[in-house]
Formats: sequence, structure tokens, C-alpha cells
Amino acid sequence: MQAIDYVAPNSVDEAVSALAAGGASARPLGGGTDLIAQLQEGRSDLDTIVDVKRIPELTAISIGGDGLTLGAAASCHSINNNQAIRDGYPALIDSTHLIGGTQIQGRASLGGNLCNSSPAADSIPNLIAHSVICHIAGPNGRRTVAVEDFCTAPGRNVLGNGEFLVALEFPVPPANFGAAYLRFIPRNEMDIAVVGAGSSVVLSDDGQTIESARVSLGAVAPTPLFVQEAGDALAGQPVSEETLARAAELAKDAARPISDMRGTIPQRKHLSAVLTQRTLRIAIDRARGTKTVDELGRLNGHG
Amino acid sequence: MAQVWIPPLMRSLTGGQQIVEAEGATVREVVAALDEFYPGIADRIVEEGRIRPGWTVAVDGAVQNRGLRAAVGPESEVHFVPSMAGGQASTL
Amino acid sequence: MANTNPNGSGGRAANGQNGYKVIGTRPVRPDGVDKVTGRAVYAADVQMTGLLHGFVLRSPHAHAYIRSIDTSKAEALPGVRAIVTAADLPAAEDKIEDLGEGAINLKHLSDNVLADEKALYHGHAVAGVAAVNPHIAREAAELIEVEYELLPPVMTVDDALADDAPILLDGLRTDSMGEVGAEPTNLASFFRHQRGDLDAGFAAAEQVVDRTYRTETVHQGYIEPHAATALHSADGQITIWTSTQGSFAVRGQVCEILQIPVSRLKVVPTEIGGGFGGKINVYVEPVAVLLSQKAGHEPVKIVMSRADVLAATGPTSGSNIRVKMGADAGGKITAALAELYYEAGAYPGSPVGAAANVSLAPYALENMQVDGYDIVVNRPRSAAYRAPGGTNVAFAVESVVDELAEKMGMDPAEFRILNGAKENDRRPDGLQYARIGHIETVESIRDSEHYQSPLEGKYRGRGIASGYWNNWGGQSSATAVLNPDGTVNLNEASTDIGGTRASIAMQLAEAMDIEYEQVKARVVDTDTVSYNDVTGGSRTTYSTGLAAYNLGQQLKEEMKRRLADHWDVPAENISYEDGVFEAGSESMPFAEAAGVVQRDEPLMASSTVHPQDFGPGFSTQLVDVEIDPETGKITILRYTIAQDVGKAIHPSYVEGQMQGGVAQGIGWAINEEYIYDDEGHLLNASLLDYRMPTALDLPMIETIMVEVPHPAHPYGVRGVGEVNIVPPAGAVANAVYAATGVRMEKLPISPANLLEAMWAKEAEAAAEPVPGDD
Amino acid sequence: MAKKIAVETTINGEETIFLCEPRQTLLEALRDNLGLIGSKEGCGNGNCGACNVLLDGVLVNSCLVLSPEIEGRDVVTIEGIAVDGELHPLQQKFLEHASLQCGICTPGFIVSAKALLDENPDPSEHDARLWLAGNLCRCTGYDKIVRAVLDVAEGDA
Repeated sequence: MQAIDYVAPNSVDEAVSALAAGGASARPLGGGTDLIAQLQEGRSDLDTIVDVKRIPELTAISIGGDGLTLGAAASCHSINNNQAIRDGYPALIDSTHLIGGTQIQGRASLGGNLCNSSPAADSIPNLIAHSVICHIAGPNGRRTVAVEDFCTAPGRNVLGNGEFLVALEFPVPPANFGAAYLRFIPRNEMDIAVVGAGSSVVLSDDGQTIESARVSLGAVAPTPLFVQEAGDALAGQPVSEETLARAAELAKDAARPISDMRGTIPQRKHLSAVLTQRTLRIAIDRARGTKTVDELGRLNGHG
Repeated sequence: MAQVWIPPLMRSLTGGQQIVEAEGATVREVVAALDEFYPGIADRIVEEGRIRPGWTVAVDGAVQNRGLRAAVGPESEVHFVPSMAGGQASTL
Repeated sequence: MANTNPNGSGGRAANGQNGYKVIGTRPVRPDGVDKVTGRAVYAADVQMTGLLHGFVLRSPHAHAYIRSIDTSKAEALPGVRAIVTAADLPAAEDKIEDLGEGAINLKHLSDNVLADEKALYHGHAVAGVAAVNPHIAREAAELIEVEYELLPPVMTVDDALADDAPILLDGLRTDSMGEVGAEPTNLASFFRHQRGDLDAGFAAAEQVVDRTYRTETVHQGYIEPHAATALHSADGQITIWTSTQGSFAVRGQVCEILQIPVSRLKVVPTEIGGGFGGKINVYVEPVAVLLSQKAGHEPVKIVMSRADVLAATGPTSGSNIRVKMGADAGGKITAALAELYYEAGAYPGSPVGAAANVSLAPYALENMQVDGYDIVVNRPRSAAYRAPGGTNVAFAVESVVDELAEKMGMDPAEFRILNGAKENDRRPDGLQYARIGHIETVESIRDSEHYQSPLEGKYRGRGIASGYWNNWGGQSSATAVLNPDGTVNLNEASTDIGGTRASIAMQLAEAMDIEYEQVKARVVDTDTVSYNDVTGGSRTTYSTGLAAYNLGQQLKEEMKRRLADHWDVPAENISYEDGVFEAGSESMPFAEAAGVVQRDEPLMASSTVHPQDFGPGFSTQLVDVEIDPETGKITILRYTIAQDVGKAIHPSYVEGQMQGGVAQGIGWAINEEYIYDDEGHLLNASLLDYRMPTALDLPMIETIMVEVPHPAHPYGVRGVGEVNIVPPAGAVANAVYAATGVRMEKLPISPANLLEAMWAKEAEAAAEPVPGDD
Repeated sequence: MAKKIAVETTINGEETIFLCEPRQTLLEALRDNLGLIGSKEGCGNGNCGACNVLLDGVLVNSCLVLSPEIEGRDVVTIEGIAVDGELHPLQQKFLEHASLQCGICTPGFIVSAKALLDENPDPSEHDARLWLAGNLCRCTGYDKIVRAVLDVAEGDA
């Protein structure tokens, strides 16, 4: 690893200054599970590491009437152990429980997962399904970006020089809301998604009609893909396997994967449909209150 | 006389015979006896006074550490086979 | 005969089996506490004053001439102490020597350690750097400028044997059992086992199955990366501390590569974090020695990164295998043919010879032929991996056997029993079997609760497969020192990877009729005992155990002789039972006698052995799988292994070997593979993308220890380490067929590969005319 | 050569100050600067678990923590698992069940298993396998490891 300077600011303003001073060769450090691995392998050429975990706002978790706000560096472990999140946002746990193994979850954060901006990131389709708003701080103050607009290319995103992600804001879920994230991997753990799918639905009060839906895919495009047409096709439709299959086909059509060592184009196209349909089923069950977070291990092929 | 199993790739030297008989109290003597009937076979089996590296001799089912010096009985069965050291076969 | 209980009891409890007191118990190993507390010293843990850190620069290309190496910028970096390249190695002779595990060409051995004219694989070592810390060493390596002239990569059997294939090694000629070809080639050797009349055999068959298979390169996957520290002292004496399966194998190789006499080199084996055959060849050791010498005789430690381990060490061969088998109306196999094409990596020496021996070994065959081809390709030089070559070929053979049994309408276990090899049958190389336990392993599986229980549910299937491994004897040396308090220090040189200090000490304790706790076993360096072969070939508990048995006999006899003198009675009057010496009215417990017999003269014993009558091992395995038809993913529902273990000295460690081999075999079967791009770059050199099984990928692995004692060992020991990895891929493939109707013809049976095969089958079914009522 | 900084921290209950370069990972500092060799490097990028330690009680890969990050925090390594010279029940059960062969992964497994039992004293076999999935073992096939962990869990109940 190349020599680096390490700074650990205590406030957002200090962090902005440190990052601005370091310029392009400075980078915020959250859980470090991507960044330190990249440094170790010589894949990242940085001079300054700005550890943002000493800034209270960055690791705070606040959940209440106005929704959920996650500090960008809050660890998956702290999310997994938060009963209010498990109750209120069970689908979120789908992601935080399968990013890396247990010890990765001890450090890895959703903010880091988002900022690493891998097309295969396990949280981003889920964040899109949840209509998350990204709070960004930088030399010009604060701004917000819809999560589906955050990533711009593999490993790239909207963060400008000196900017960093402060928090993720989850709007209060409407009534009869349900969501789910599934990924496909060859092993049962410790793997990068071949395809990931995050879906959410809002059902009618009787649970029979899909009022609105959001569908998102990972690892099938240069960025996590928000498949708006699939959600649109579900809106106003009765809950049925045919409806879900149609949405799944639209997701498959939207997917434009490459073949690489983790998967082939036909496999990824096919899995886009399979996982979309499976996540929609779970999201509907959750919207109806019939599936709990504790089943998620099995849902993700851990059974 | 000892029964010597001829490795398939040397059977051109024995006119295609799979098993031939040869006299000898040691592998060295057996090889010498073979070479009288089937000239050239000793060169294929022996290199620098030892069994060719990567190959070994088995007498009566057991691989012989003593190589050419191993004893051969009147009814013995002699094979020349690729040696298996440590589980990994040497392949010439 | 069968033991499936994992719970053990320590110490010396009479277990009622054959009257053994220590053998068959489950004591804690002598190195156990150090290993659960983090105190055990592995190779990377070695620390010493003045320690420098080494790093090895590796080729980014699969096949290239090295035109020049400029180290000037690297040398100028502060903190750099030495840089070496192939130019620092003595010229090696292009000749074959028996070193470590089998015959090795010295030029190839040397070139693999530091590439000379050519880089032959992505990851091939090119230069070594020593610096004051590992970060600077790595930075310096990046400053070394190497000029390469790229050549087309030759990545597979088919590439290598193509008419216009680029030639990897200029001097290579095909050796067909002593007959050497004239033309440059990538086919290093060809051999054949053949007996009976193949054509007549196939003509007599009612059903014939003829299929071709492909398996990918896989790695041993030990969790400890290679690491070594070398000190080249100012007086010329050299010491290497390293993680190895054989300290004498390291000594032999390093001395040949550096052309130094063995008396100048001491190899100290540290604790070893797994090997499975991959820690026999030297990689960083000679480089560390050269760096130490050049850096002013300071010690140099080189610890490989995981990426380097995967790119440059140990993998075992990918292979193309054809198997053809026929059976008559009664279900008897009438003829069998196997053609084995194994990728050796950059230098000759794939395990195709061993594979040939495994291939048809479980079956009694009158008409058979096995052809073996050893082929060089631009991949890392292959190394032994647990029953080298066996898993590949058993996948192919057991798939064909399963298909043949199905065609004959026979239960696959009964088919194996009908055709199974027994005592006096012949193995593929023609040698006759002594007493073997193959049939017993099949019967144990057939009679198991697992086999007898129904497996219900769609996309679920059950598969069975058998496997053979010849095991090995090899040379062992050990000494035993009798302490005056009745304990024994056992010094042996077989690296302990899975508890062999315990299993060897137990045999000494049994032989001497003392408690296990009275024997203190330790692994010593190459200056302390005589030559000792590697821990490999399933030989350690067998051969080094035999040496320990001999030590026990020697000590006992000498104690009797000295006690006879002490009591002034004839030696033949002395008896020794239950730990007590007796002669008439005289009696003395062992511990007291140990003091008495050493009042005038100390007592120690030494033993060297080279047994050549080693008992082969067989295993039969049963697996239930479930397939997700939408994703092609396999879940292993249940797994049972039966293995002929001869006699289980320490049953827990025997079970551990069985379970570990199965786990590796499952990984090989379903996910492990080297993935290269078109230019020959290894893409998945990490434990993220080289997917070994996690705890979540496996069920409990049920073990049935079948004990058919090996007649040529005093305790009936057969090697137990390897045969367990032979059947899993075949068993899983057969289970996948039962679940999906798809016969997989390649490994791994990864989700992508299985999904593709299921799609192909669907497409085929759709294309076929519907069976009509015409 | 890069400048070193002082890090003040608590390791295995002892307050410690050590010097390190910021680029040194916690794993490197533990092993090379502090002589705590029990944490092992199997992969260097968080995929094998051999270097696992507890950081403020939370299981982490020490290869993916920079040394300066532990300023003021609490680290427990394998060397801190046995208390007052008495083996932890997990260490004892690993020995009894023969849950180790080569032993290189064992420290990581024991630290991980301790973290599991701290959070979930009565895990199912599935819970244990899921929790331990980030710890690779190549020797045992996990069977005897999982049995040891479950045995300790039952022992606690």
C-alpha cells in the first residue's frame, strides 16, 4: 500500500475542508471494506484518507414519524441490530444481511456501498425501491439527490470535488408498502451479485391491487438500473402471477448486461426476470404483512 | 521363469506380446535376459544404470525400492510402471 | 466396523477393539492449545532481528520473452536492500532428478522460481526485492522495468495440441515411455496401460456409453499463503524457516537450484496452514536465500499474497477426458477405455500418471486401456492436489458407470458391487490387489440409513460414486528419547498438518504399552533426523507411524535387556504387560524402569523405514442435492462418505480427513475453477471469486469408517488423507442427473453451466418430435 | 519512509500506545508492531476471516481496518479470548471435537464464534453456518467446527 495521511475530523465542516484540501487524491473512509481492499491491492492511488466515522451525524440512525435517516457510515451490523428498522424496513435488512460476511457487516455501510458505485452493489437496487434521498455535503453546502440518479458509471457517481455523502433518507413508507431485495450468487454467502433485484409495491387496502411499484436491478448495466417501465406496468394491476411475470419480462428487457467471469449475458437476462418476480412476490407478502424479516435468510437461498 | 508384463508402448519390441517369460534372480538379470530376446528393451527401461526416472518396477504387486537390485522369484510377476511418489505420479 | 460418532474421549481408554489401549481413542493433539490460543508459529509469524521483507515481481503476461530487466530505479528507492533475477541463479542442468515428490527437471524447477528467458504464465516470478518493510519492497518491485515480447498464449489441451500451436519449451520432445520424439511439442509425454482385447470386449457389450468430459483448473486453497524466511549467514550456512509439507523436499530442491551441498542448508519447518499437495514445490525459498545473501546476510522473509498464491502456485490440472465402457446383458463390464489429457501448466508433470491409476481402479476388468497425455500450457506449473488427478477422472468414469447402470436397469450400488475390484483383481497398471476394502465401502453405503431412506421432491436427486487412491509408503526417520521419568520424546520430521503428531505418538504409546500423554511428539528440522519424505500420499500415519512402532519395540527390548542385567536374570525371562516389567518375583512399572535402566547409560532409539507394501484406499460416497430450476444452483442436502481406513488410529482425525476431502471435492464439483481471459490473464485470483465452499454451502458430512486392516502394517494402517476427494464430483454429477435429467459433461457444475445445460436439454426436447401414436 | 504516528488504544484489556504508519492495517500492526501473531492473514481483502478481531465488541476483519482507526477504541484478538490462563469454552470444545486440522483458520473461527455467542447464545445450526460463512476453512469441511460451536451454545444454556 502506498503511504497515506490519515485524518479523522469530528464535524461535517472539518471533513469538507480536509477533502477539499486533499483534492482528487483524498477520499472519505467509511467502513473501509471496499476502500482499504482497493488500497491494499494497489487499485487506488490516494494520498489522504478522511475517516468520517468520528462525525456523529455519519453514524447516526434516526427512525420515527418522519421516516428513517441513516448516517452514511452507519454499519450494516448496527442496522441489523436495530429492531425498529427490522420492524419498519424489513427489506433493508435483506441487503445489510448479505453484504459480505458477518465481519464485513461489522464495518461496511450503505453509504459506502453506494459511494463505491459498483453496478453489482447489494444495497442500491434496494435503496431505489425505497425511493431513498441522498444527502450530500461539500464546499458549496448541502444538496440532495435521488438515489437512482446517484451512480453515473462503474465506480463513478455524482459526488464532486470535496463532496461526500452524509446520510440516506428513507421516506415514510405508505400504507400497504412492501419491498424486498434478492441477489443471485453461486455460493450462499461471500460473493458478488451475478444479478440483484430490489422491488417495492404499494397495495390497495384489500391487498388485491398493486397501486404502485418500483423495480430495480443490479449487475445488469453500468449502474444499478431503475426499471421504471416495470413499475409502471404493475401500477393499477391486480396481484397475479401473470402481472408479475409481465413486469419480470420488462425487467429482463431493460437489463443490458455484459458477460464476465461472474455471469453471462443470457444468464443475467434470465435471472433479471426470475429475481424480479421473486422479489415482487415477497414485497407483496410483506405489504400484506405475511412475511417477516426473519425469513430473509431462507429467502436469500440461505435455507 | 518370471512373468514380465511388457508396457504397451514397448510391445512393438516383443512382437505385440503382453506377457513374456524371462529368467533372472534380480530385476537387473531379468532385464538383461529380456534384452537378449528383444534387443533394445533394456535401453527403454534403464538409464544411467538405474530404472528410468519417473518409472519404477513392481514385483509381485509391490513397488520395489531397490529397483534393478530387487529380487525376483521363479514364479514372480514383474511390471514396469510409472512411479507414484507422494501421490503425484511422475510423468517422465 | 462403522463409527459415525464424532464425540471422542481423550487419553487411554480401552476401546475394546482388537485389544488396543491407545489406538482408536481420541486424545487432544500436542499442538492443540497453541493453535486455539494463537500462539502456534506459522511461517509468516517468524520474527528475528534485522528482518528484511521480500516481494516477488511477477509477469503480467501469460507467454512472453523477457528481453530485459532494468532494476536501477528500484535499487535507488530508499529502504531497498537487494534485488535478484534469474541472472542470480546458477545455470541449471536440463536433467531429471527425483526430488520431493517424484521426478523433476532441474531446469524447469529453477525457471519456475525465477523466469529465465521466458515468462510462461501470468504470475510467473521475474524478480525478487528485499527492503526494510513489505510496503517498500512492493513499491520497489513496481519500479523494476521489464521489457516483454509477447507470444500467443496456449491455454488448453486443444490449444496446445493444435498443429500450429506455439511451443512453450524449446527443448521439449514427447517421451513415450523411453521413446523420444523428434519434433518440438507441447506434449511432454504419452503412456498407455492396456490389457486384454478391447475390441472383443466392446463387441460383447450390450450397452456402450462413450462420453467426453472437461474439468477446469482448481487450486488446493490452503488458507495459509506460502511464506518463508531465509538467513544466509556470513559463514555460508543457510537456514530456511518455511511452511512446507516436506522440509527435506525443500532442502533437496533449494540445494539443487542454488547448487549448494545439503550440509550448508538447514530447513526448519514451521507450523503449516494447510498444503494438500501444494506445499511441496519451492517458490519463494530460493529467492529469499539469494536476497539474504545479497542484502549483507540479513534474514529475509517473503510472504505471498493470496493473489500470488492463486496465480503462481499449486493449481492442479484442468483436463479433457474420454471414457468408453460397455456392459453385457448380465451387467458385467466387458471393456473400458479411458483417454486422459491433462494440462501440466508451464512445465511437464501433471498428475496424469496417478490419474491413470485411479481411472478404472474400482472395477475388475479383463479388457481395458488407459492412455495418458501430459501437456504443457501457459498456466502455473501444476502441483499435487490431494489424490492428484483422481477427482477429474473419477468424475468422468463414475458418470459413465452411473449411465451404464441406468441403461442396464440396475441399482448403481449393486452395479458397483457386481463389477467391483477385489483381492487379486488387477489395477489399471496391471498390478494385483492385495486385500482391499472397496466392496465393503459400497455395501456400507448401500446399507446406510441414508441410502435406504426415500428422497422425495421435485428437482431433488441422489448420486453415488466410488474412488480409489493408491496411497504411498515413502521414507521416514524418527528418534525416540526415553526420559528417566517414563516419558518419551518422539522426534519426527513429518510435517503435521492434520494431527499426525498425535496419530504417530499414539502408535509409539501403543507399541510401548504406555499412556498417550507420556509421549511428547514434535516435528524437527533437517539437521536433527535423517531423510524424511513429504507429508503427502497419505503416507505419514502409515510410514512414520511404522517408524514410531519400531521405536517402541526397540526401546522396550532394550529396557528388557537392561532390566535383565539389573535383576540378573536371563533376558527371555522378562515379561512386559500392562505397563509393568516382570521376571519371577521382580516387577517394576514402566516409569520406574525408565529411570533404572538409564542409571549407567542413556537410552534412545532411532528408526528409518521405507515400506513398499502400502495398502490402497477406496471410498464410496452418497449425496442428495436439490436444484433451483430457475437459477441452476445446487444445494447439497445430505452427504455420506464411506471409506476403507484400514485402522483408524485417531478416529476424529480420520473423520476430519474424510469430511475435509469431501468438502474440497464438493467445491471442485460445483464452483471452483480458474477463469482466464483470452490473453491468458487469471481473472479470479481472490478468495472472493475463487469460490471455495463456506460453512453455509455444506451440510454435516456423515462418515462411515470401514476398517479393513492393511495386512502389511502392525496396526493395519492405510493412508486416509486422499481417497475421500476422488468421488465427490462424480457423486454430485450423478445426483444432478437424478434431479434434472441432465448429464453434466464439464466441471464445475456451476449455476451458469448447469443452467446452460438444462436449457440445451429443453431445446433438444422441444426439437424432438413428440412420440406419437402413428 | 513514511512518517509514523502514535495510536493509543486498548488491546485485550490493556491500554497500549504504539507507533505505526497510517497505511498499516490493524492486522499488520497487531502482528508486526505488537507481536500479536495469533491473527492470521489468509487473503488480505476480507474474504477468509482468519484475521478477525472484535472492535468495540463488533466482529471485523483486521485486514480491512487502518491502524489509526483504533485510536481510543477497544480491540480483542485471539490472544484475549482465554481469560486468566483458562481456555475459553470455545477453545476447549475446538480441542475436544478435533475442530482444527492445520489450525491457521482457528483463531479467526474462535473470535467469530465468540461474537456469535455474545449476540446469540443459542444459535441453530443454520444461524451458526450463516454467521461463520465469512470464515473459510479448507481442512475440516466445517462439520466439527459447527459441532463445537453448537456444543458450547448448549453448554451455556
